[in-house]
Amino acid sequence: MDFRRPLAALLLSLATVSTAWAESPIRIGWLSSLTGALSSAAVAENQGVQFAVEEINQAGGIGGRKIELVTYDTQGDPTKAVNFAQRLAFVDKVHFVIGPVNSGESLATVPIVAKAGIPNIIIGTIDELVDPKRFPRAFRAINTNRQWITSANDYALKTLKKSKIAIIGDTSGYGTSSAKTAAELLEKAGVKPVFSTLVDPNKTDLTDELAKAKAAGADVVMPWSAATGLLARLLNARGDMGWKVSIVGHPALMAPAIRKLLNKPEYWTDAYAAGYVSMTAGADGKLPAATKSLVDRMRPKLGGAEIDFMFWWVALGYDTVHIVEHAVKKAGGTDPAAIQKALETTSDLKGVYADYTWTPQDRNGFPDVGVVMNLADSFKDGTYRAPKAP
Amino acid sequence: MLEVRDLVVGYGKAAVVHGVSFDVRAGEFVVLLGRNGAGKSTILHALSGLIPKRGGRVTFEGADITAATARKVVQAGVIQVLEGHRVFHSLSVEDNLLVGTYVRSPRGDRSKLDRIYAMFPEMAEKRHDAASRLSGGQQQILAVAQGVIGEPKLLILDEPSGGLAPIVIDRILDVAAQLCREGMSILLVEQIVEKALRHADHCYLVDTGRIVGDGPADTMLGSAALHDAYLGRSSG
Amino acid sequence: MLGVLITGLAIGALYAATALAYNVMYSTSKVLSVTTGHLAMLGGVFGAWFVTELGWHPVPALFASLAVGAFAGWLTDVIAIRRVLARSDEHLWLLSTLALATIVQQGVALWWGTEPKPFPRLLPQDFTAGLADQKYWLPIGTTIVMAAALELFYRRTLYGKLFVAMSEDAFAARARGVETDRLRAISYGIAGALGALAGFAAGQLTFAFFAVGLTLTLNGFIALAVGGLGSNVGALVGGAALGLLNAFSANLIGGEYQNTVSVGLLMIVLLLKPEGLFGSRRVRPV
Amino acid sequence: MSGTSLRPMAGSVAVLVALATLPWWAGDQYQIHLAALIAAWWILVAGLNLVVGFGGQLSIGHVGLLAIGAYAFAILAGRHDWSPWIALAASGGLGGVCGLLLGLPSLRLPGFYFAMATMAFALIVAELVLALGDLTGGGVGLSVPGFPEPFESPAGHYLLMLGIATIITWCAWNVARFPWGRALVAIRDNPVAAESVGVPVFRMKLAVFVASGVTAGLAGALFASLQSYITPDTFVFELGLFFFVCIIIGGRGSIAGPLAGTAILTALPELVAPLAKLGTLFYGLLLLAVVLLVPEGIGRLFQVILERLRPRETASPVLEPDAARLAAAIRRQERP
Amino acid sequence: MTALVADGVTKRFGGLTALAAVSLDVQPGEVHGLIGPNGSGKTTLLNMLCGYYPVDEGAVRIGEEDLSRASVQRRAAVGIARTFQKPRLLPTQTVLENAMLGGWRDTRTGFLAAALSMPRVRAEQRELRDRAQAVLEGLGLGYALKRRAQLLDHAESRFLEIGRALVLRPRFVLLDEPAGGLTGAEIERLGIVIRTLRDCGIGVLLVEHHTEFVFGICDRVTTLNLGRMIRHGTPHEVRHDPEVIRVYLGS
Repeated sequence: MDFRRPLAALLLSLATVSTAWAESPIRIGWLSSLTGALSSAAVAENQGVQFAVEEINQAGGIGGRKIELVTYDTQGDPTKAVNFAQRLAFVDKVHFVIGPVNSGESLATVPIVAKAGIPNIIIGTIDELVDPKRFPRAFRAINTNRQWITSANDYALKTLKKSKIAIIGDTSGYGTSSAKTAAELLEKAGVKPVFSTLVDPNKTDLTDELAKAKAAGADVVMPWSAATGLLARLLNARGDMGWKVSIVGHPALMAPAIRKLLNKPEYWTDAYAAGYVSMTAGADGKLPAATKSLVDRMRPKLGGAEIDFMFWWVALGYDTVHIVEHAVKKAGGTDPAAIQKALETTSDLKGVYADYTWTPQDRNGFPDVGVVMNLADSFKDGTYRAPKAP
Repeated sequence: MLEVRDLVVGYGKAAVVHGVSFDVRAGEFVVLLGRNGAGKSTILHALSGLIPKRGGRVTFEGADITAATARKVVQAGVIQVLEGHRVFHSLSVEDNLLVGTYVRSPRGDRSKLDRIYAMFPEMAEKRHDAASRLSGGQQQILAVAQGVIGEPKLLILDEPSGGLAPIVIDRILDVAAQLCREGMSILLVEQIVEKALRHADHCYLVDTGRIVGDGPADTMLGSAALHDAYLGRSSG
Repeated sequence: MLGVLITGLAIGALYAATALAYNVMYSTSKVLSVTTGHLAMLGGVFGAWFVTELGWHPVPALFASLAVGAFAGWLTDVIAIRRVLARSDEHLWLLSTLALATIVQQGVALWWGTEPKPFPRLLPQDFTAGLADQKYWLPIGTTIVMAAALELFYRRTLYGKLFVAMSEDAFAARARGVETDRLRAISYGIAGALGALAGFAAGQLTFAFFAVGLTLTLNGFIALAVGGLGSNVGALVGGAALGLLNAFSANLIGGEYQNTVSVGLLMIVLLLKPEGLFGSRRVRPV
Repeated sequence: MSGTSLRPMAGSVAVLVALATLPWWAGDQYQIHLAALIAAWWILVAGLNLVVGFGGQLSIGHVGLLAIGAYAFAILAGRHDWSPWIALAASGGLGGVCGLLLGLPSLRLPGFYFAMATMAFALIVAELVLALGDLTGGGVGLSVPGFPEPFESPAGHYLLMLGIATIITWCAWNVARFPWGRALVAIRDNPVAAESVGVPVFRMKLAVFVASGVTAGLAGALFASLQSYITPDTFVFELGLFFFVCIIIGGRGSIAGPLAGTAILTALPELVAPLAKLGTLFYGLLLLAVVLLVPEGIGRLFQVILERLRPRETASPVLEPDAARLAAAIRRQERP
Repeated sequence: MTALVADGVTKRFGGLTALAAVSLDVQPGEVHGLIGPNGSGKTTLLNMLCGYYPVDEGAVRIGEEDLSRASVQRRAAVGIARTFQKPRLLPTQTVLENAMLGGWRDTRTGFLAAALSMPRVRAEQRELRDRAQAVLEGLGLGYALKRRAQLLDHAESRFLEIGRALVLRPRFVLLDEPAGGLTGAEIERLGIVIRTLRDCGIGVLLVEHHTEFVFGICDRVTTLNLGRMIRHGTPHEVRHDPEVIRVYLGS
């Protein structure tokens, strides 16, 4: 990161104290964990954010006002994220905050941004991040964790028609809470998991856990973990055991990084992960038009070759900036109250990643129909295919 | 052969040895006498390169070894047997001896063992026992043997009698005298005066870090200087 | 249950190997280095780098990894031990090795990344071998061979005896013409190579992952303290005990209490037998 | 001493006044937030400093005690609606109890063993926070209430923390300057000599360790309310290392050194972005440099330089005991 | 009067008997010398008197009070102070602070009282400071009160250690080779100090190699060899004892 940027921002904010004129830029704070653990999604999202900002600025900005992006690398550390959130709110005096990327960081920063009255585009999946009463200006652009889990549960129960479910979570914060939610939602649907366990994300071997699941009579295994290493070990253990059982779960199951960790490529078959309609090629192998268009426009930026990471993070990042653009245009400025009003009456805003709808009662903008199941091993050029109907 | 000139040694701020000079000639048996705390061991450690010197000059066979490392001193042929029967307890007798050969051959030299076993038959009997199982006297003999196997030209014995029975002391001093007759120079530091003087050619008296007297060994016993150095000046 | 036993022994072997590396360094310096686990981490990461990214054959990759480990061990001595031992303040070596361990771990994180990366298959074997898979037997076998080789080294070679001599009485060793500084550097190199070998052998189990180091520093230490500081048999027994305890506790009460259970074992042993199962009691110096 | 301590006293008062008026001259709330964060870390480090800097016990796991305090406060004040003041006191108390439970077995262990035991403790706390999800919110974490008016605003919150930090600093300074501090230094530098004059080594180590548990608990509670939301990701092992590094770099056996160390090491990565990127690597490099070059810490380095600048004492006069005065001194102190 | 008594104490290290049934008593107001060649068990005996080694057989008493099982701290509390062969000081602390450490057993204040700087803590601190200062001035160290201990020379360190022992208000002081490394003039001054202690009614046990010094200053002398007591008596008796001469000079 360029160390002059915060300095410049500081000088700028000093120069512009209490002299906000119409042509002043729209400042967006972007809290991103570009380094440290769990940085891969953030790096991709950053590509989308930067690209959208460039496009808009080249086209003359929003109503003549350029966008100025203030990016901070939180390194996935909640303490740092809080510091940067304070800084965005009080030093940089931004009009919008996007992020942070990880739920753990977001939980810590959202109340701070809310207290400062700044509109916040949320890109974490944990339920607690949005609350129209406590954080009236926090609007979520990504799906919720619940939407992923519901979709995966539906797929296991209704499409695969299996009901003996084994849930495996990891002992990280995300893993424990997701495994719990998954079990709750299944029980609500009238199915009690036959086996449920939590595993250390760095545990070297999952044969034992799978053997127990098998002994319990499971016919589908649902891992809820974002740790690719753990998911790869799960797939390897299944393959090495020679157990024919479907695996249905978290999107990380189809992360391209897993391919390298697998003992054999075919271990990736019969695994399904929650993905997105917008990022799923149809039967004809074609992507939705908006997605296709963004891929084509961005490909030169991304090196020109095939995309080797999940493109939806780029699309999400790209959309967040356009949500800001939409809000400013609709509100006719950057007054926070007007922005809130504009966003909570937004319905069916077309994006690349999804179409968004917020209401005064609901800050979750992502539609349920936006999530679909993908074939885990169908990764190609940043996107996926849907499984064939059985 | 060994010339020590104005040797100064100290710990921290204080000097413990204040400008000591003495000689050991080839084939000579020299004894340094003086009560404990007089600075004898410090002199020996310094000239062996085990602790730093603060001043003075040490030459051996004409070569300056003042700044030499402990290894260089040993390689030059000056080998010291430390006081307090310091052998390596968990190693066997034979392994202790092999460690003694390291300075001459980095892989150990078994061919030298026979000569040592002939010289110290009690070690041959116990060759495979751990050194910790030897008695104090046997450990001291092993320590001497470990020094001898390194083929010194000058063997330094630092108080080999410490805490041992008279018979062992006799044994060690006899060995030292024999080695001396075979051409090795011996520098002995002792508290047990009479026995030491019986074997030695020349004697130096050390007190509070200085040489306070010297002379041929046979003239020293019974001298007032010697008695004073050990039991103080008779004042009453 | 057999599966739990073997997976427990496999990870226990890695702990035991780390404990052996601790012992080798301790013998010549009386220092327990925080970097010990990181030596094994380097073996895993560099092994994966040589084979997967540089495309080398596993055999030269193994030797190159050993060289990296030996170099890292030697560097530990030069940077963190030599100057600090000369000052004879026992606090300092803990600080200096802790600092070096942090640097190594964060350096690898920046260069290699914080995600686990795959470790290549070393022997041609199908993945369906189940419990006969090489990922279990390589670390177990390597550790046993390592311990046996160390014993032979100590018993049969003069250098091994010099290590023992130095660990007992470094001053007397110097009086015998032993260059204790050089010997210590050699022992750190050997420990580094041993650690790297263990990390390499267990690579398929752990993946090439930067955070393995700190875990091994702790768990290797627990194995060492349980088995008894300075004892190689103790290291093996302690490592196996800890690995099995981990595996069975994960099996019976779940994975949430791994560290709690390990440390519980450590505390019980230290309370009942402070010198460890095979250690010798230290006499208090005045 | 009482005459010469006026100047440092005046200096301390000046610094305190400057800090207390920070909300009125600080550029923005972010600086106040940063200052509050430094205060929270210092409250912990002030107690830990007695253990590490004075007592010489190398604890690298105080982040575990910090987490216990933070969660205790979040649970009691947030979920059970206790008064934040009582919850704050309870957090400190719980930190002390946990310090006792950790110290009882581990303070008898030799150096490396003790360091590993504290590290393991930090890992166990992290593990339990996740495992006991019903209590701690698991990975999702807990939201933490603030303090009532007038401490609700950022400035008020900062002033509250400054006040507590000042009291803790005063207490630590007292411990350091009275016989307790000397006995602790004796335990660090020469335990055998300490025993020989009757210092109860283990009991004293335990007492300061418990005290450091209390400050860690207080710091945890204050930090949690400053963050307003806590998750397990906050209390990583590297944070424990950070506290430790603050003390070593600041200098063992001093109060001002570690205080400066805490302030600089907290603020520096915020102000110089490239350092933030290097993060823990930077702390590692700094620690290594200090240990190898100035093992007594940077604070000590300044002290030595000051001593150099002062006119050198002339050669010692002859050491000449005075029998009459000595006898008088001995007789004077005889017991009745 | 109550004496410090070692009554038939025996100490074994592994198979080695370091001390075999040695008895000795130090009376208040007496300087008692303990001499013997290296390895004869002098320091071992001293360590047993002040509690660093437990006794295997026999007993250590002051008057009727049995201290055989008492901790080092307990023995300091009943008035046994000692110095070490190699001075053990706190290098970064001042001379005055080092001496004040000796007064630890008189501090009655707990951690909390100290942390809150209660008035009685400050009173104690003042009293202790005055006491330590008086002792140091008596020893001739008054010029170095604020010097850090690591800057002292050898003789100053030795005297400071004695000062620390005196601030403890001891009934008995055990000196472990106090003359080691001192020059002749310094040894004479040490003699002045030791005589002053005796005159003030303190019992002094003097472990020393410097026999001239020992015979010159002690009231009684005990000689050890190989862990056994070989002679006990006045300096005159001991220095002319044939057994002692044999041990030192050979038969």
